Amino acid sequence: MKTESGDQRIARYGMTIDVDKCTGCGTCAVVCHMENNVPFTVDESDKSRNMAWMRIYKVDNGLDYPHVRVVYFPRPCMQCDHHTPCVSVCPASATNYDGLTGIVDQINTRCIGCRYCMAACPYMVRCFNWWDPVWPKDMEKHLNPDVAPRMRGVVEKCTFCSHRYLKAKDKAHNEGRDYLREDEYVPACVEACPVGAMRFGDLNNPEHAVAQLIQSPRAFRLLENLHTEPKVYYLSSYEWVRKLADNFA
Amino acid sequence: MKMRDISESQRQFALLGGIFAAALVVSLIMGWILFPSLAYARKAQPINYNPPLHVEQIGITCDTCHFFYEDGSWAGIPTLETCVDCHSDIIGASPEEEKFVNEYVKKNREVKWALYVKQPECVSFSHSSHVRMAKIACETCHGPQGHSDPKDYLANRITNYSYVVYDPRVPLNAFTIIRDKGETVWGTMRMDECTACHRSRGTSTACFICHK
Amino acid sequence: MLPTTFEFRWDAGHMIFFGVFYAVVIAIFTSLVYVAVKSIIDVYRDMTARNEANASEHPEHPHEATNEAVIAKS
Amino acid sequence: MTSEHTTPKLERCSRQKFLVWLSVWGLLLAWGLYGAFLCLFKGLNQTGMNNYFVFGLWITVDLAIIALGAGAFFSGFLFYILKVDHLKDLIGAAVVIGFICYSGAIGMLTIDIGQPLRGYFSFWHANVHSMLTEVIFCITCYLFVLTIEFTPLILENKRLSEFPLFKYIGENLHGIMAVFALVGTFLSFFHQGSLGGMFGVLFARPFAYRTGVAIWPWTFFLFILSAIASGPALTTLVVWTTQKVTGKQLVRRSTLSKLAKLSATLFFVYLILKAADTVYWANVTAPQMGFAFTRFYQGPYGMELLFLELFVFGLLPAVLLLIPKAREHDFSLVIGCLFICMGIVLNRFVMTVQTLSIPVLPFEKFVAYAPTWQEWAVAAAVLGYGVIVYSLSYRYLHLFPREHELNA
Amino acid sequence: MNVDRRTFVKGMALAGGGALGIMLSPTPWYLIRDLAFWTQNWPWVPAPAPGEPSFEKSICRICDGGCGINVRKVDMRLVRIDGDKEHPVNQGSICPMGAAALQMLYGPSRTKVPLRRVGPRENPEWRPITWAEAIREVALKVRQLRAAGRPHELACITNSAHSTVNQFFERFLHAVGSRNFMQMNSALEAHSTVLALMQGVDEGIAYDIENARYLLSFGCNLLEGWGACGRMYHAHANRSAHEGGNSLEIVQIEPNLSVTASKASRWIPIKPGTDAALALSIAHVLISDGLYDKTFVERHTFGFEDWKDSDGKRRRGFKSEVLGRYSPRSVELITQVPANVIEEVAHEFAANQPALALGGRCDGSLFAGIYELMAIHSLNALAGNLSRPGGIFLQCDVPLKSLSPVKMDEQAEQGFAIPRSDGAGSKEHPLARHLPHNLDAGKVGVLLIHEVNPSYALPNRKVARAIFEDIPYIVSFSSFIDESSMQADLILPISTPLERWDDHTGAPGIPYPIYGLSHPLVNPLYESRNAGDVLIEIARELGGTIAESFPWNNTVEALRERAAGLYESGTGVIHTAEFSATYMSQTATPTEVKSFPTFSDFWNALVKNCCWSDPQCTTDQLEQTLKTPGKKFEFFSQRLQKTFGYSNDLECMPHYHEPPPNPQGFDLLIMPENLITMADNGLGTPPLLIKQLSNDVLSENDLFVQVNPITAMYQGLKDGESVILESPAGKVRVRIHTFAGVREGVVLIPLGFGHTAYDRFLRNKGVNALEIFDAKMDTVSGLAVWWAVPGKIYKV
Repeated sequence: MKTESGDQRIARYGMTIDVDKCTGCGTCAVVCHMENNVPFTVDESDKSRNMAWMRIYKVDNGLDYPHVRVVYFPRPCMQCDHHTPCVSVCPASATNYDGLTGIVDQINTRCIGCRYCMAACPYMVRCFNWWDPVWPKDMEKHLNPDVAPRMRGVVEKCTFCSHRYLKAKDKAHNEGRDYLREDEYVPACVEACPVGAMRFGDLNNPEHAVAQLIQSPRAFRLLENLHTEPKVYYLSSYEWVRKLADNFA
Repeated sequence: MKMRDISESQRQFALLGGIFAAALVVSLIMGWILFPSLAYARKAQPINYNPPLHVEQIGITCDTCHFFYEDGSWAGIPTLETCVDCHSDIIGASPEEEKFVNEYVKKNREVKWALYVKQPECVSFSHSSHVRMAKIACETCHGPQGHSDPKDYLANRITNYSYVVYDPRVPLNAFTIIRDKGETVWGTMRMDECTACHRSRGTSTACFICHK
Repeated sequence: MLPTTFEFRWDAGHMIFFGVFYAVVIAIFTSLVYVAVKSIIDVYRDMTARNEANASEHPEHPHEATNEAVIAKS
Repeated sequence: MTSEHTTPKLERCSRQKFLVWLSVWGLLLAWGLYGAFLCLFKGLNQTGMNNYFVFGLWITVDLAIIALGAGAFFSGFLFYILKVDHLKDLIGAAVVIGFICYSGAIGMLTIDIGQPLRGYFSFWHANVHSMLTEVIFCITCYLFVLTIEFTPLILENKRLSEFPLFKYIGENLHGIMAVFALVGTFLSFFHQGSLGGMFGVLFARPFAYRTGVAIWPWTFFLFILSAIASGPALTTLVVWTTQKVTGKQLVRRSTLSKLAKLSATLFFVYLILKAADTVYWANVTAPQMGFAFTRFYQGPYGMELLFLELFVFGLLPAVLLLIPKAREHDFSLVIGCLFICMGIVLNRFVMTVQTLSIPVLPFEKFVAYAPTWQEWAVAAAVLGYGVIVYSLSYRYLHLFPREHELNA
Repeated sequence: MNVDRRTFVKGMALAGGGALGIMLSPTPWYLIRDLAFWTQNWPWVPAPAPGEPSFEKSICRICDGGCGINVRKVDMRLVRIDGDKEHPVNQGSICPMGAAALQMLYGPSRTKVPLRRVGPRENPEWRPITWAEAIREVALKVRQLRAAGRPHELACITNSAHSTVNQFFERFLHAVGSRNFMQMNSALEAHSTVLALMQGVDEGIAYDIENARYLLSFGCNLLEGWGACGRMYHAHANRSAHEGGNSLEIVQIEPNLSVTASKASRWIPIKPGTDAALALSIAHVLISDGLYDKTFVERHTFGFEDWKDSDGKRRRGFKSEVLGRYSPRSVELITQVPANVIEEVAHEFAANQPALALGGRCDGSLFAGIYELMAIHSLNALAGNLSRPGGIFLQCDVPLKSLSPVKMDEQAEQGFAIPRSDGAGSKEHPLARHLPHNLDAGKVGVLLIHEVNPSYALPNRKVARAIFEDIPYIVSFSSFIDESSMQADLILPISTPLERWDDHTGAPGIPYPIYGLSHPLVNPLYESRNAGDVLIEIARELGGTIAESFPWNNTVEALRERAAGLYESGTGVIHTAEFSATYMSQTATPTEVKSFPTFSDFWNALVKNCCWSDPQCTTDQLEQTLKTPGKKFEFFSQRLQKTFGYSNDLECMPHYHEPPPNPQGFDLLIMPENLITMADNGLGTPPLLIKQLSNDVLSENDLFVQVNPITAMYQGLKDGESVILESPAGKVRVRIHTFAGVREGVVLIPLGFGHTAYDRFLRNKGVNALEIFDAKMDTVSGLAVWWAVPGKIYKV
């Protein structure tokens, strides 16, 4: 992927989520599951076994009435940079970190379903197809042809809508250019967030909004103590929210 | 007695060796010829469309019927609508075209064309980056599709990958598929062929580019 | 497994891992081939030895003789 | 050594009584196979596992029986390489136990992974940096080595060795068994270690993560040490039970107590190193990752598991078996060996299941795991399969060379 | 098995040779590989076919918000819905319900063919019939009613949208001779009564939130579906000052911590039901500290000071009333909000003009009484914030051409003269237009239900049950099998908004006129039709003046005729966009209506871009918004006095009256909670939204109510325990979830659960909270009041 100026640049796609704005409405998760053909079962209340590429955690500050406050953490895949926990443990190279874009993708046709990557991930991002995904008969019509529905026995996770990166490149190639503008490759959740809490772009590219936002003092990341270097930054002006993001011995 | 004994035990040893060798040969034949041919089913196109006539005599280029949509995605096999531009009714002499017009155009039924290089659903192939950006000619992957008329093609029964031969002189069977894929036999490309080309051109081999 | 697979890179990690792996595999197979060949030779030599024993002593019952001969010899 | 052994007639119980014995364990095997069929046909939702507990009963049993199956390679190593001759009595039994444990473990692993038909992908598209790749390569090779070590025992069966080819193959294999013992030791050294390394490298799971040397975390070496400690203990247990069940004296009593002594000493060394590792981890490694030691033990699996593992199933049996007089009494011998094996099973359980019960995200919660009957069934099937194979090999193969001499 | 040695050896040799041969041939290795490939392409895993990509615009019609949506299509399949960046209401924002609408379009609970009920209403069997038969049957029933001289017994309940199809229903009833056309009450309908009483206008209320700097919200769930949901999300999007937003302060006043309260700049926990007292206390501070807009109050208000009426009787003014009884000190006792907080809020309200005081709890439809809303509205008057940027406006009418007048025959005239059977406009409820929850089922012979679910969503449960017991013949025009259609006699499948022509005027709380026109994006999946077309055919079947009242062939013609009004008005804009066929980039330019040469160009542009709006046309002149006899804002509502003849001054002015004490034993207060992911107006909820519910809201089929941990302790209950929640109106079985955000003594129960129809993903999950609320009627407006109900909790 080249930049406007034409040199082959390493992109590190990242995301910022403004936790103060997020109202926990769930549009990002619904849109993500529509876009990526994530299956659903009749009883979804067993959260230990449901498929959620984007899961929204409702967390309160632990105080009593009336000082209690609630904050919502939408949690996609962190696309960790440093020694990506899941990529380093997968025995069949079914999940790999792409150097040129920074996306950790998942090959669901190579995954042997050993689930070791799920044990390695501290963010509980990965979920396993415990059942064969089944859609009611007519609902198969609204499945997205850009993403192949998975089969049982494989692990899957948020891939930063990598198929949208390809579609954006298709359009760019069709117009004879090889670089992508900031707003051409955007995951479905960022595009659909009704309150504009999520921004997406290349962290290496200073003009992109995310690159500026991660410099702000409001920016923090989940579990920075473990040095997985996640590429999803959260923004909050409240100290108690930032305190929630990590374990302190 | 002695001669007989020696010959008897040697004969017994030779007999065992013979049985072993015979079994070996039979299983080799079955392994190399019988099972592979069982694994591939021989199929034919629903309509015997005559590519040389269209491409060479009439001079239609590939991209009249196979084109890009505006967003760079690939239209692939033309729908009835594209064919009806010329074939609203019978314009040629061949019985196949007559069958096509009566069975499909008149009844407005889409033809279920068989694609020789069809990738399974879990693979995403971007024509835009190959044709527009890398400027690769159609023949590189599709073979001389426009210049010869393959009567039928082989499809693997388990994985339904398909293979076809354009040169009528070359026999199409399981053996030739393994031996000279890419020269005279064309069909569904597997990963090693794609990655070889990607690596030779230095383009990215990120997994999500092909694995949908 | 083979250098032709997509994941294979000629770097230290692969060299060590597959180096050791193929060393072990070769070690096992050479031993097995050695055993197989030696056994076939033994069987062949055993047959010829039995025949000479039959030839020299003309015993009436070839079968028992073979056993005793074997025990005696080893 | 090969020539002087004769194959005297083995006195065994009546075929009819043996069939009853087999059918009991066969039932267990059938029940397990039914459970396995359900898991394969309907999918892994039949188990109690979920997105938190990606590993459950099967991984604990796998790790445990592979660790306990280390008796094969270790006694093989001692007997063939270090020429410890008194092990000659039970080397055959050790190899059979080892074969059962490894083949059972691999059988369970094929059902445990979501796509068994793609199992070979770990070979074909190997990720050499993953500990699990190393485990899969080594376990498969070592199972192959174990089958090679098992074949001479089979070929020495009275009826088979009548065929000259088999007789000679058996003898020649027996001849170069030292090579296979060496290769087996090397392979086992690696995969026992890698099984420990699998959890030691998880730098995102502070409960399991350990620092180490080069790419091997300390659990790599601890798992090897605990495996070679518990292997002989299991062998002693099995041989002792066989003697009790068959009512025959199969090995010299001194061999059993020597083996128990060996196992106890190794176990004692292991406990010291494990205690040191736990202390370092609790005070240095975990706090750096933001976890105080007490934080790990709030949920369903409390501190008592650590106490049980280090003291009740750790120090107690080790000390018990180190006392010569104690080793003489059958009761203390069996209790000691049993507790050592239980200590290893508990350690494997803690490293796999408890690691997954502890939340790493601050707003996640502690979770508990309950296996379903299908999981117990498949585990029981491995036990049934093991007993059946062991009974058959005891009945038809000549496992215990000294059997005649002791029962004459 | 005593095979002798020789054959056994031969067998071994044979096997050995065969095995070696097979191992050396490619068959086993390729078989292993092909089996692995087989697991990658299992036939039972769906494989969505690629196709021609295209994008189309439409209007989301799930709630009245009328957000604009972009629909991505692949060939003729709708694949994804997203907010339309150019639509003036939501500017790209979309709520989760709109995003998952395709799951309802392609869902399993769709009605497919016209069905007639066979067997009793409790467990009906359904016989599919053709459309012709169905239309003939409905026409027959109506003809029988007219023959029996009881045309007024034809009634219709439809949704609260201002759409042409709803006008068709009203027109049909009018032509047949019945006044009983009822629409479900919309979210901000109560505010229309307030405007009628205090400003003498009969329009909907509108708030200019984009230009406001301070929102004083009395329990409004601004971020969970209040008003036009997409618009509120967009306002919240650029609210924060970090990225150059206009730093809109939100102060949320409500007993329990909602999402809005958590995101608000400040949350003021208040005793439930005492909002009016707090509002008047804030007014007290404004007046006593002289912070109110004196010029506006003097020139444009009435009843502020004490005054004498026409026959010389002294009347108390608003000022003396407020100063007398609502000092912060005394209101602190009523509302348990500290006095200094009241003063702070009042000063903030005055300082951060333009400020807005918003009423209407939950999604805007719940209120304790009209006087409470009048109290809140009077704050806006005190701030002089009427028809000013950032203030209160009225919803402007869209200049559509009205349909030709209805032709009525003599029988229709008779029926039309008979008063409505729901009591709207009668002596008891003079101000109300639609009161479906007050329908007297005995007086109805044939009921048409169009795209609503009264059996589930009517707050008055007695009436909801009576409808389906006493009304002999019910026709359900519905796209989904919901509770009401399950108990109807005839189900007529109606195309969903994505499959039909439909329009929608205005959006709750939007000051300028907006007109949304949605066209079919896909051919109807099943034998469903547009409700308008069905009515036209029924009218034709009936013939006479009824047929003449429907001169069009189909609904599109009527839409086209009405849209001509827009063209002739020459005002407003259409955001014409060219799609460059990817997700994001679409260039759109607002083009003036004048710039279209012919009406058909205008019509094509309107169909393609689905939205006409006129941002300039707002009621920014006081004359437009004050139409009382004295052209003034009336603190003392003369209309209230005239229509109800109240003698006591207090009853004509905003005041707080103590709610009746709880009945014996019911010491807790049950309040409804409005989840953004659940459709509480009786519509179905798609499966992907039910997936979003956390397992402390719904666990398997058990619904959780939220209680404060201390209250739970007093009641001796533990978190997660099964309990019976009982109110004077009914009891339901739920489970407890303790949450510190709920006020002590309050039980919060979510709405939208307990469906018995729809599909297996929604059926039998949780309980319908309305069962225990059983609404009463507001004395003044007649609207349903069910913001809370006393209740008790005990173990199962």
